[in-house]
Amino acid sequence: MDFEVSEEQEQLRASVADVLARECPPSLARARVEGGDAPVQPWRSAVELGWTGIALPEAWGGLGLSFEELGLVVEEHGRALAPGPFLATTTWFAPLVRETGDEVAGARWLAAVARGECTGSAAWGPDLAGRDAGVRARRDGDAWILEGTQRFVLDGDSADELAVAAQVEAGDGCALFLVPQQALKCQRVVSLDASRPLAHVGFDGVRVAPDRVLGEPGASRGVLARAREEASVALALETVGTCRTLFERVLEHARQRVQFGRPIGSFQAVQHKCADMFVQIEKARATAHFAMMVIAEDDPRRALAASLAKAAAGDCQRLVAKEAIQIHGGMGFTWESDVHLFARRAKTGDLLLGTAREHRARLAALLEL
Amino acid sequence: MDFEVSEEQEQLRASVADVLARECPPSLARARVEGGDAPVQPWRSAVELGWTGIALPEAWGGLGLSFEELGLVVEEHGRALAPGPFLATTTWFAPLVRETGDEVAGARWLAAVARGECTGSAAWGPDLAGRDAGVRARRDGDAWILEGTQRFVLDGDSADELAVAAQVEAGDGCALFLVPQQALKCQRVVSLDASRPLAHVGFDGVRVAPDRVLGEPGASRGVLARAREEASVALALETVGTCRTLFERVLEHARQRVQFGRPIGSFQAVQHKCADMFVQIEKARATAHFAMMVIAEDDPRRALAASLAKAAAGDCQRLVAKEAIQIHGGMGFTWESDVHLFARRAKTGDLLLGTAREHRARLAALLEL
Amino acid sequence: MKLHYDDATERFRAELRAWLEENQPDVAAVRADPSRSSAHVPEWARAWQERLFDAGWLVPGWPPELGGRNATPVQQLVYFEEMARIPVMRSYNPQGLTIIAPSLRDFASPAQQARFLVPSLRAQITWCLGMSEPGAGSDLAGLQTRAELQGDRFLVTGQKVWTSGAAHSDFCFCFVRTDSEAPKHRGISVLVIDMRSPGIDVRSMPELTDRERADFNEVFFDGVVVPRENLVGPLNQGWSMAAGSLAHERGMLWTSQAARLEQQIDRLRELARTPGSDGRRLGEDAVFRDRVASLYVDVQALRCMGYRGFAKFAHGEAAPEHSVLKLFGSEIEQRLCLVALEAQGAEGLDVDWAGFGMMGDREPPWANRYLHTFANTIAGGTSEIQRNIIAQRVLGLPRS
Amino acid sequence: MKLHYDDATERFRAELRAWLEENQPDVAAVRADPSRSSAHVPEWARAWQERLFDAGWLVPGWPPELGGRNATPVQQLVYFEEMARIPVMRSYNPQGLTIIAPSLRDFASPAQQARFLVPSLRAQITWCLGMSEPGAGSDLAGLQTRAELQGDRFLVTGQKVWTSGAAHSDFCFCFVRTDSEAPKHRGISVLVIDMRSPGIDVRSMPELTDRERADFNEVFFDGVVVPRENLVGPLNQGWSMAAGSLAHERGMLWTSQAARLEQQIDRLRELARTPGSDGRRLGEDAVFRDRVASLYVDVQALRCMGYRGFAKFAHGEAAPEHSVLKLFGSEIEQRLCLVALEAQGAEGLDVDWAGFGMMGDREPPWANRYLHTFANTIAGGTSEIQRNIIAQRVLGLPRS
Repeated sequence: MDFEVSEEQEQLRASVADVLARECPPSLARARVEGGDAPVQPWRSAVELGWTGIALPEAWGGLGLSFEELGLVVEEHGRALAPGPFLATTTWFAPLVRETGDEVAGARWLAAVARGECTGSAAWGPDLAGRDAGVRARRDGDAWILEGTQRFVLDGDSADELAVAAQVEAGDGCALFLVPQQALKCQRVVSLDASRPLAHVGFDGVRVAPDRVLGEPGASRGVLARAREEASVALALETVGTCRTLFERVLEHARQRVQFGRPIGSFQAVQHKCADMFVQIEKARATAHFAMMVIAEDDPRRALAASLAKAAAGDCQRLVAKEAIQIHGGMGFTWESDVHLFARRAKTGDLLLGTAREHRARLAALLEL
Repeated sequence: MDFEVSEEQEQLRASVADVLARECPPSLARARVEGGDAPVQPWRSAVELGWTGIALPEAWGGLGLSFEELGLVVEEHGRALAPGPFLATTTWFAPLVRETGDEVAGARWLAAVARGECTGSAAWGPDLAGRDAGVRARRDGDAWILEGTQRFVLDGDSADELAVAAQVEAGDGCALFLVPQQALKCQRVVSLDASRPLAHVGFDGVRVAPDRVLGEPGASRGVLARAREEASVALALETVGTCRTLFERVLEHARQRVQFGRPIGSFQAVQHKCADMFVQIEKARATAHFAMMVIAEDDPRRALAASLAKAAAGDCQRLVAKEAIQIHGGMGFTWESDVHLFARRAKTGDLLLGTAREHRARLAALLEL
Repeated sequence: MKLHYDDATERFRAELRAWLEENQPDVAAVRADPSRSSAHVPEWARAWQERLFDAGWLVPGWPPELGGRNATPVQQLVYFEEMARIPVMRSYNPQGLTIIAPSLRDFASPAQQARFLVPSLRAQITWCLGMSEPGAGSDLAGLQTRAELQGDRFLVTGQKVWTSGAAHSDFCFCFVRTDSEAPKHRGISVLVIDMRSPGIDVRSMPELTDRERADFNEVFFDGVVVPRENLVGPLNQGWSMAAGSLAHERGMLWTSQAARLEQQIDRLRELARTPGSDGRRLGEDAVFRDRVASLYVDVQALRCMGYRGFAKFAHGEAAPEHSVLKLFGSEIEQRLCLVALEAQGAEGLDVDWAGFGMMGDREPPWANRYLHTFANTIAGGTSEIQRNIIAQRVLGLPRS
Repeated sequence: MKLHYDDATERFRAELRAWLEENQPDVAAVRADPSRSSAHVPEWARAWQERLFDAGWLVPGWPPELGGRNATPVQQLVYFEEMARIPVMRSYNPQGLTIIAPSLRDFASPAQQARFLVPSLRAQITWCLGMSEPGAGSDLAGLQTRAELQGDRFLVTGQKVWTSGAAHSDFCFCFVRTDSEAPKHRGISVLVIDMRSPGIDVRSMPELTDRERADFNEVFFDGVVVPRENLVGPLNQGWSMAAGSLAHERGMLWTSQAARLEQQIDRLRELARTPGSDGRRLGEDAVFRDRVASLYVDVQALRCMGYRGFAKFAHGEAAPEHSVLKLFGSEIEQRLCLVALEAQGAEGLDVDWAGFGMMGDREPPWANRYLHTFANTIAGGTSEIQRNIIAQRVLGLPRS
């Protein structure tokens, strides 16, 4: 058990942090939230510096590193409140394609991802809430026809390619397809965090050619679960990163803001809140790093670790987002403060891919309660 | 809506408080917990001063007052950490007998209660946890035969008379009987609060004569529910009383105990804990008094109000018992401090007659969630 | 102790209800011209407040010439219960009605009263309250906005912040430092400042929920001239007024909080009928049921606590419970919105809503409501300040 | 980053496991003569500690002559993991082994070391630690027990409290004030006091869980004579030793906490198979499931946090995480016991159990465990003190 990042990993992390500090101030996310166009950065840097291919094999133009390195980079993206397609492309889309083991698809689309020529996302399957029927697929000769809707798809109306899980009659009932953006009918969601775009994605008899069928239709449930575990851990890491920056801002505010003649950080009430926030952050970070190792080493505890990390990240943002606004006082209540931007992002991290509550329910099942 | 106690009620409350302060120091409960015999006080005062008959009709020798007056007296008993048969006799046994509307039984046993010649308790029915089958009754000529066990019966091995709910074949499946102590097979429970004795009560073919059948066998479920509501509110009131005294001790300790050159009550962490405890106490007290009025006026909101009060009392003791020990520091960890005696009583108040969690489940049902 | 009011009180309630039925603003009018801040009083709102005033239903505890009917405390309680049931507020300049008007009544000179009091009650003039400053949010006594007396006028220079409704108000009831040598709590005075005076700059501060919604403002005073006759109460005695200003009607503020929370409990019950993350009705999820029941207990308790505190208030006793009710109520609301939001899962991310207003056809999304609850845990004394007050003033713990 | 240890480390673990299998105390012996306090070392326990010492398994990081084998930090971590799995502690005078022996090694003179160090490690002499006083529980620097130097001896007068194991220990490692004029943090010295000296009175303080169980004591010193040679370290320099004393092995204390919590999670899983208040298996109740899962998350997180902190510790960095782990771990345990107790309902009231001990056939009731958890949230620095430390020393917030 060694939680220490290696020297090489630390160098990578620090260089990413440097670039993001320079190229990706929170004003990028703010501009997006306030209605601006999708920013060029930090995606451009990610492409130029090879971050898009960190965890992809060298054969596909990637750096051939592991999910650990990717996870550290994602955490830094969270710290920088980075907007853009990095999260969905590298931690939703790529794992789903990769896990199918489809070498042809990998050589085509993941190499494009590594080169920065393709962004992607994933439509994980029927809405857990059963609010829509999800997507159904039926065979049509060599090809497949997709019908249905996927709600709340990350980057659903902007990613070049969408990896789609659909219901089929055969086998385990699950099949995976690649659908290009132009085939989709998207409805943008007015979202809590507009710098993290979501869309309801409609499939209106979309025809999928055989070379866009990923893996074996009717034998893809395991692939889907594994990719989703990876995506959940990545989202937990990003949420932890966002909470860390938010917490740093709280500490800075607490040291500088004077009330009753003293910095508010000298009041025991504020100190104890900060101590509790720190505990939650350390907890979420330690479990996320544990899960990162589990995914990287493909340890059998994948499902457990993914739900642990997602639940802990949810607990963390719950406290940190709340107290960050509260400790900032009136300032925290304003639009012009960045506090709410971080709080929106962190809360979105809990509400996507299953809330803390839902992951606790999964853990209870895994614990055979 | 008027939560103010009348002048007469306040006089009664103050006189009871006076007597209990004199006759019932916490050392009585301590002696009992440490293995002493059942104390004579404060039961003797309760009998002499007529508290046993407060809510009983004058026809039966009672004072003909309402559940409000009884509730205030019970709250004072809780404040004094009173040991003895008062709670079970006046708020478990008496309501169950009274609610049957059986004038003969009332004139016989409740008049005896009013005179202080009879103590009682109630065995409410099958253990909710299904850990035993409860008590079954079958007809035997004019009489009935009882078989089975009731677990965790308050004063089960010391009350003169036990009002017992048993399963019958007929009607709504519920019948009520009066069983004298000598007919019972009791096993004393080593209980969290030994000043609040509990016993598992066995019925080993107990024969019950017709004059000890209460009300209509097979038509008693409603009676049972009403009496249990009353008992729950009484227990909530007692728990609130116990928490209030405990909180007063916390405040006293916080004002006097000096650490780092200051009374610990001047530290914001302690102040905020105390503020939160006060909120919980006010919350529990207000809902308990509301429920007291509802029972006294026989308002249709009985079930709702009883569960409200019991749940709020449970929330209250959860916080107050915990923080009381914590704020007392090392002293709170010792046997010689009274803090744990109050904490044990308060916690027992939550665990009997349904925990806060169970009453929230009932509220959820009443709210038709 | 009684669960019910006596017949006379219920007759009072019936009379009020009948009047409200007749006189409530028209829904279409409200929707067509919603209030945009706590000092923006549209024409329908002004007319409505005048009707209330004329009928003696604006401040029932006051005499008829001040919009009341000398109602008893119990009648006032019933009044607030009923007003919490209707979908419009009695005033759209609430600080003018509930803080500034009572302060004028208690502290202003007859001339000032003639000029300001009744017009405020009739919503002919609107107010903002100049208290918080950048360096003194929770710490009012630390305020630094300076007013220098020069002959028959003050020159005011400084900055206020979190000033609700400043962009729409006619006057500011402004706490200023008139003696910088005196100890912090002394040397504070109150001036009525015409918001159209030269030298005032108002900068709106949109709220975290919505870039378009700005009730708060920064207000900059740069050598603003204020006639000496606008000094309210004696010079340098403003501190006692600050405490007094905020105390008005506190004894019954909880009624609207409790009513709002009860409405939100109803919304949770509606939410329970929608599917949860596993496709079942949320109401079948024991965790959701437990949380909603817990909130229900707290909301009912809040109401009971209010009535208990009211019993003291009605007898003229001090009711320190205000801090308890404010703290408890605002934290219930925050928790309630979070419970709803988390139960919604990804659906909670959809915040498509036209913005806060009244009588909207759609309820605000839970995420917006959640963010908005911080107004109540921060403004009017943060929850931390409330806990200090409870510990020190109610429980008598020593100051730190 | 690695989920697994390297082969050499696993060989180290295997060797230890094999040795433990051979050398663990006999269950019957343990049950026949259980330890009654943290300085009551029954014969079997003394023999066991000697075996550990002789085999170099008592303090693996130390050299062989001090009961170790110069183990690396990672090996020590593995050692603590394994020791947490067996049902006996390595020492039944834990403060002697983990606090006082390291202090003697670091600060005692060669003569003192010869007299006390190895005998302590071999459990031939037992210790209590004289720190807390009635007026100085959390505030060690405020201690007032006086030691007056008169020629070649000190005269000690004063009172200690919460002194674990004082009734059974041979010596007290005692913090005393040797200069009452100096500022609080100076003027403190450490004396080794023979507990059989005339003038010492030990009064046991039974714990809230159990009248029969008394690890804590009050210790009264009335003119107790202590030879000057028993002064440890320089006169008036005891304060730095206080900080040092408590720091030993902190980097790994969490391992036993985490192991205990994992065992309790297993107990909760057993509890889940028993019927709840509605007659169904508790494990079918979504609220119980949610709470247990939440505790499981926290326990696993505690372990992960420990490993993360250890990575720093192993590289010689300061590991301020100790306070975080202590705070978090003790509060998890308190919550865990409460969740179990409340889930039990009335069944939780049955506390029939023979008292705390080891290798008992029955687990302690949850109510007792709950009450006992306050030892960890109070002793060794209350949770409130831990939060102060985290805020000020770890997060760098200004002192109040």
